[in-house]
Amino acid sequence: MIALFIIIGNGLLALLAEIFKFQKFIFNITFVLLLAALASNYWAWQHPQAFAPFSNMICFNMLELVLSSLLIAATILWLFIQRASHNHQTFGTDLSSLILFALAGGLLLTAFQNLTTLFIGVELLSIPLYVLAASHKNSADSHEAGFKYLILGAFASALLLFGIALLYGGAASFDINAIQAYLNAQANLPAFVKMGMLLLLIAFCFKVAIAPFHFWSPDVYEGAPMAITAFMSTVAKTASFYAFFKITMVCFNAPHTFWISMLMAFAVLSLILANTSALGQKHLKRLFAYSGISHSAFLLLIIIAQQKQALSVNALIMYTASYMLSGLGAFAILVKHGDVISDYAGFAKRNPTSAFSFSVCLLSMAGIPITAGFFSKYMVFVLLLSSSVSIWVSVIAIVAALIGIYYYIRLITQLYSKTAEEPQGPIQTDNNWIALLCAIALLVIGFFPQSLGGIFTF
Amino acid sequence: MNLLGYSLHQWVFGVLSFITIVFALMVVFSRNPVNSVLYLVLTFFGIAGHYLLLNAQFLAIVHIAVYAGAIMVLFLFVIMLMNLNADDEPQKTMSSKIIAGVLGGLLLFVIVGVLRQTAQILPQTQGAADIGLVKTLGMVLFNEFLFPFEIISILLLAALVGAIMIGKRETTESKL
Amino acid sequence: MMIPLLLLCIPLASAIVIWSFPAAFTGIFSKLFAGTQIISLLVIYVLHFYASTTTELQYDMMWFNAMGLHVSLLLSPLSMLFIILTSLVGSIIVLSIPATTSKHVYALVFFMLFALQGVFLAQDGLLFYIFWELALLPIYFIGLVWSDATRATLLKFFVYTVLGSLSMLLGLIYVYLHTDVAGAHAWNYNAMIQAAQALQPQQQYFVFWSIFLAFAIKLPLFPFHSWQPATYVEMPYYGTMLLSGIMLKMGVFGIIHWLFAMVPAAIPSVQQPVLILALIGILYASIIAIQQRDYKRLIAYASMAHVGVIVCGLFSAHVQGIQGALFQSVSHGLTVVGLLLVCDILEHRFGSQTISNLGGIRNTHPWFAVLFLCITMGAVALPLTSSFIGEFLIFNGLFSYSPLIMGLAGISVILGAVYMLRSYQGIMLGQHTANTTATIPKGHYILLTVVMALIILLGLFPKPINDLAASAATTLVHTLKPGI
Amino acid sequence: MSLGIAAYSTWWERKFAALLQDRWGPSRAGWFGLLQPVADGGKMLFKEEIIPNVANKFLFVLAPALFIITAIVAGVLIPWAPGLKAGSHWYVLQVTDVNVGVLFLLGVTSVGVYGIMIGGWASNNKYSLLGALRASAQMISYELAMGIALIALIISSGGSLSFSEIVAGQNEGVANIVWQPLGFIIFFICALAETNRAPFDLAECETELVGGYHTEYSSFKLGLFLFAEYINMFVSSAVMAGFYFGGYNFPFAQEFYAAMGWHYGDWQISLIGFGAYFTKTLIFITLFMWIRWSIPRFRYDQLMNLGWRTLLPLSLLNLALTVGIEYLRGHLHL
Repeated sequence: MIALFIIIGNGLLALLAEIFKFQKFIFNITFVLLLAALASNYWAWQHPQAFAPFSNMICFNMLELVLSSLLIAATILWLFIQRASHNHQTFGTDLSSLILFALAGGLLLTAFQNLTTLFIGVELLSIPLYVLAASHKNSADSHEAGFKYLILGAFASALLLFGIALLYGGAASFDINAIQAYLNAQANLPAFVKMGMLLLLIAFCFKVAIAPFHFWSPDVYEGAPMAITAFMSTVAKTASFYAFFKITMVCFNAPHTFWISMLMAFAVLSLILANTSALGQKHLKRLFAYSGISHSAFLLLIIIAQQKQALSVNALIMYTASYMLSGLGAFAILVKHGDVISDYAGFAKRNPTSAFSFSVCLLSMAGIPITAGFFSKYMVFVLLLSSSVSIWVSVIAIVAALIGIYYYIRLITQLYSKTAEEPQGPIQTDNNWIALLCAIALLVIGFFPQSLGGIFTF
Repeated sequence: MNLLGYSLHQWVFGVLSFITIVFALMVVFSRNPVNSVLYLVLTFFGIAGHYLLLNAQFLAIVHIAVYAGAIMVLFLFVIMLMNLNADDEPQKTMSSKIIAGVLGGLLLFVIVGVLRQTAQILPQTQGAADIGLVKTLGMVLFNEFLFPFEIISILLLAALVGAIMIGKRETTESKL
Repeated sequence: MMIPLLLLCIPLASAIVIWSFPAAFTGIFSKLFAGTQIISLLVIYVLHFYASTTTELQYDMMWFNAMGLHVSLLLSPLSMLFIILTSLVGSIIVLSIPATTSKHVYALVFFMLFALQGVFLAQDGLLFYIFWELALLPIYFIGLVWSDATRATLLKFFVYTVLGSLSMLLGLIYVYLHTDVAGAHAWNYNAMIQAAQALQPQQQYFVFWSIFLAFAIKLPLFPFHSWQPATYVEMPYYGTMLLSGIMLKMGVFGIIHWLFAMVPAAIPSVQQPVLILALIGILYASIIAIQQRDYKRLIAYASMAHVGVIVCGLFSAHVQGIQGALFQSVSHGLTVVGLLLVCDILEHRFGSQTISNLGGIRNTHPWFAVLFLCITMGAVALPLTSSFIGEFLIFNGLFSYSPLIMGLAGISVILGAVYMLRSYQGIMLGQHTANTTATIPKGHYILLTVVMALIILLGLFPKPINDLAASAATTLVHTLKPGI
Repeated sequence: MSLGIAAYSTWWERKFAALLQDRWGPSRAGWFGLLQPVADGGKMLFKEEIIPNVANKFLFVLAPALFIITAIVAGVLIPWAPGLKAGSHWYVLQVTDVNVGVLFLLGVTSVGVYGIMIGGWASNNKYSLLGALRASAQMISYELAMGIALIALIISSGGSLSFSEIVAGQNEGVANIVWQPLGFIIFFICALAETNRAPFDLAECETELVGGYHTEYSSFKLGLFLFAEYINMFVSSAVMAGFYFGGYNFPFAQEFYAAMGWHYGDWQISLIGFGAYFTKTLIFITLFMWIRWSIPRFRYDQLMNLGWRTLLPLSLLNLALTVGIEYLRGHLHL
């Protein structure tokens, strides 16, 4: 709760920077305040209190605290990526405030207890990103990205609203616990409530880019400025997914689980489409867009499995943490070295450290031990196999993971490939410490999976 | 007051809905963007009518004042300034039109099919008579929904900052 | 308590030390650590006889509580056998790497030894899988950075292997979810075995094939072998040694330690198809090996054929067959490393590994010729060499299952003799065509001598290994018996 | 009634202008030229209609109608006098009472922009278009300040959004102008701008734009436009009189009624109240005209600056002040 206020206040402060001319310090201020937000989350974790402020509109319990801390931590890392990108000479006040507002939206998405808060969170997360996607002024691609994102985002919002309205029609409440109570009490759901639930879920599929609602994502990722893509593909997507998870786990869970089959179809379709599309990509941003879709599908499998809470939650934390870390690490490299795959031939010779970090991030995305990515994929598989879901879904997921491994490893092969021409200039010792930090974090989590994957024991 | 078995309320609702939908369709089908905007204004009036039917006068008026009165005027303003013509609009191929039509039709079919069933279900909450009054609305807004209400201000601020960010001239350009 | 952990820590520490010190120290350190490896092996081999209880050979630590995952290690006789192989062959490999190689290679090789020993020690399903995957990474990076292997080859190798591992993961998780230790799932070896054995036949087949795929790819068995020749040929020879000398044996170990133990009931019905696949592999590889002109490629196919024989031994599901397969695993590790050492000498000292480009080396390098001959004899499984004992036991076991299959597999011995001797003839005898001024470094001589000595020693005095193999095989067949 | 008033407003405008400019003004038709508006109206009606070829016919015709309709509709809310009681039935001297009257007023005025915009655009003439754009930009800009000024007014006048309640609320106490002086000034300026009156009549400034948005209009349609402008002026005058100056109330009205022994509902009170209201309205109309003939026209950027940089912050300040004062009033029981 305090963290949310700190972040919003930070955003407002960033706006004031323009007036009172302290733009120079805004990066440091943001950094410190985000750390303070993390600290306040830690404090709240130590002092749990069982009250829901604002008529139960929002609630920061243990789970929400952990998830929001993950988002905040990822944003802190992202700040450095943004600073490293030579897109903007200074850390613009408008940019930082927009990102902070988006982060606040992300926090709302983790902590919502009410569909109104959910909707506002979705919008608060999306609107700054529409703008930021288009913020590369001289690039038509960037404009196209912003526009596409806006139109499709608005479409998703419309579906979300329609779904919420239909749900309200049945449950007569926006409160997710009340809705759950209503759903539990109903032996047979009226069709329009079912429709509402499905529309809500489809809207989320749009937001987290699940096939067949994923078409925007490669284009938007490609067009948007690199650092913004990094934010969209990590923090924004993860935050949306937290909301997705919460809605399905708190609100829509048993007894009415007719929607699982739909999500299952989407997940399978995403796994197949995303991984096959990623194979032919020449640009890393597009590649990561497709790989992101595939990761979304894996995350979706957690929801589909509908298993014991603790395990699902731990898997969610583990998966999103490793996904964000590896994504941010990879983008920390991309921000400096561009996104054309062929430019990375022999990259290891020029930047041995960066190549190492990049490889670890890619290995984690691929799910190779002993990175964090392995445990996250592994937990998904455990969840999936222990559920009543057909074993063929697991088999498809395995095949998809394999295709994923193929293109990640191909990329690593590219990094370490022996190019015909000798490396230009001396070996750079570029201090890409963000990527290195991410890589080390991934390895550490891989060595101590208990640290993230065992937080909750309900 | 019954006519053909439907109450006046239902008749008004039907007519309003019909008008609204027709205008909404015209928004999409109209070639001329100015006409589109004007049809959209009319659609908003239709929706405001629905608010009135629901006894929500405040919302109805605000809807007109804000959407029809302010936002759409800005739309019109921009369209007029940019002098958009029907020719500028890229034409879709026939096949994409057909596909879009089929998909949209399917969605419509599903929604209509689903909502047809709701006719038999009584609404769970009968709105209170004073539900649309400013006072009632204010009480709800500032008690139960205080948090979303306040956060919306952040949302609007974010949108504002975003609009300025898009609109402002890049500093490097002015140097050139 | 500490013994298994020690086995893991020595190579890992070696890798870290080599990696963190400047390159100048690499040469000394690598020799030092290879020596440590051997000495510690001897110490542990002796200790393991005197371990009063099995707890001293065990190590167990909670790792990932939420998933019931432990770091659980056990030095069983079976593990001991493969540890001996890893340490011996690993040390030979480390010592054979040229001193000019980057320190990273040394570090990676030690890391790989760490992972391999982990595979052989792991007593926890997922830990086994993790080590299994970890063993892949160093060899991949060695191929990627320090070899002439094409990207396509490496990709094929990696993706093939990972396909197998993922399928194995699926099977392992499937079993894991059927375990029940005090109301929770556990990855514990015994728990998994119990759970798997309690499965329905249909489920057991699923588990068998999904896990077997990983082993089949690793070995490689016939339809999954297409990654192997190119990878063997294009890898630097120490990489190939690691692959064929030790890594292959992960498959053998996995089949015995995990697969047979978990789904004994499924074995009788899958015996025949697997044996047929293995047979096809043996004949196919042998015939292709005969036609090879490139010596390294020939070794690749020969290795495939030999592994086929080992698989035949395993799936005879007979005490002697399994015992022979285990013995042969060690023996094959030694011979193939010897052959690859020869191959390295041929390529780097005599300038070619194409058989037709070589010839008459015997005249200038008689001692080399002797060593080479002994190792070749080992590969052909002549009596007095270690392979003879292994193959003899295997065919014995196989005969008890089906004389026909045994007869067909026996052809491989003849074919093996054909390609092995023909290649020896082509390389060492006849006209002088090769670079005669070539000098063979002392180190290689020593290593070759050691390999030869070991091969003959095991042929004459197989007891240390054979005892281990016998004890492992007996326990195994004991579990298999109710199924058979 | 609005129409009549509007018609005679034109007459008064001309007369007043003449007065200020020291000349006679219309004097031929009727006594003091009182029939002049009728003559003008007739002239308008019988003139030839010209619809430009390039114009969008439908919208071209629609625009003036829309404009005048919204202008007239805005007038329905004005509570001209205290209610009349006949028997047991109260006759409210107001066309209709909407409980969100203030918002309704704002809504209707904002919709009124469409008349101008469509008219300007449909003419397909660049002067018209520019005029229309100016008018709409101006109206939107000033509507904001106006709305915020009105919020302050509503807060200080007791929180009702109903026009009649606002007016009735000034029965006993003092007129709202006392509490809202700044608000009134803002509202007044905005009203000038909203009605496109000088000095804010840039939408139709002859020197730059020929005739502004109605350049292409002629005959009756032009008449409608001009008419609607006067109606707007009349309505906004009435609104100001009602909102800020007590409408049909006047100082010491209660005492006066009590002294005469009249009760609310009697026709005398209604009549006197109507008279009071109407007088106030006329004063404002005159004020509008006075300003028109006294103050030169703004430049367009000045107009925008005034709207966004002066009036909007001022109105926000006013709102803050009002809230503060009301808070104190509520807590200190002043």
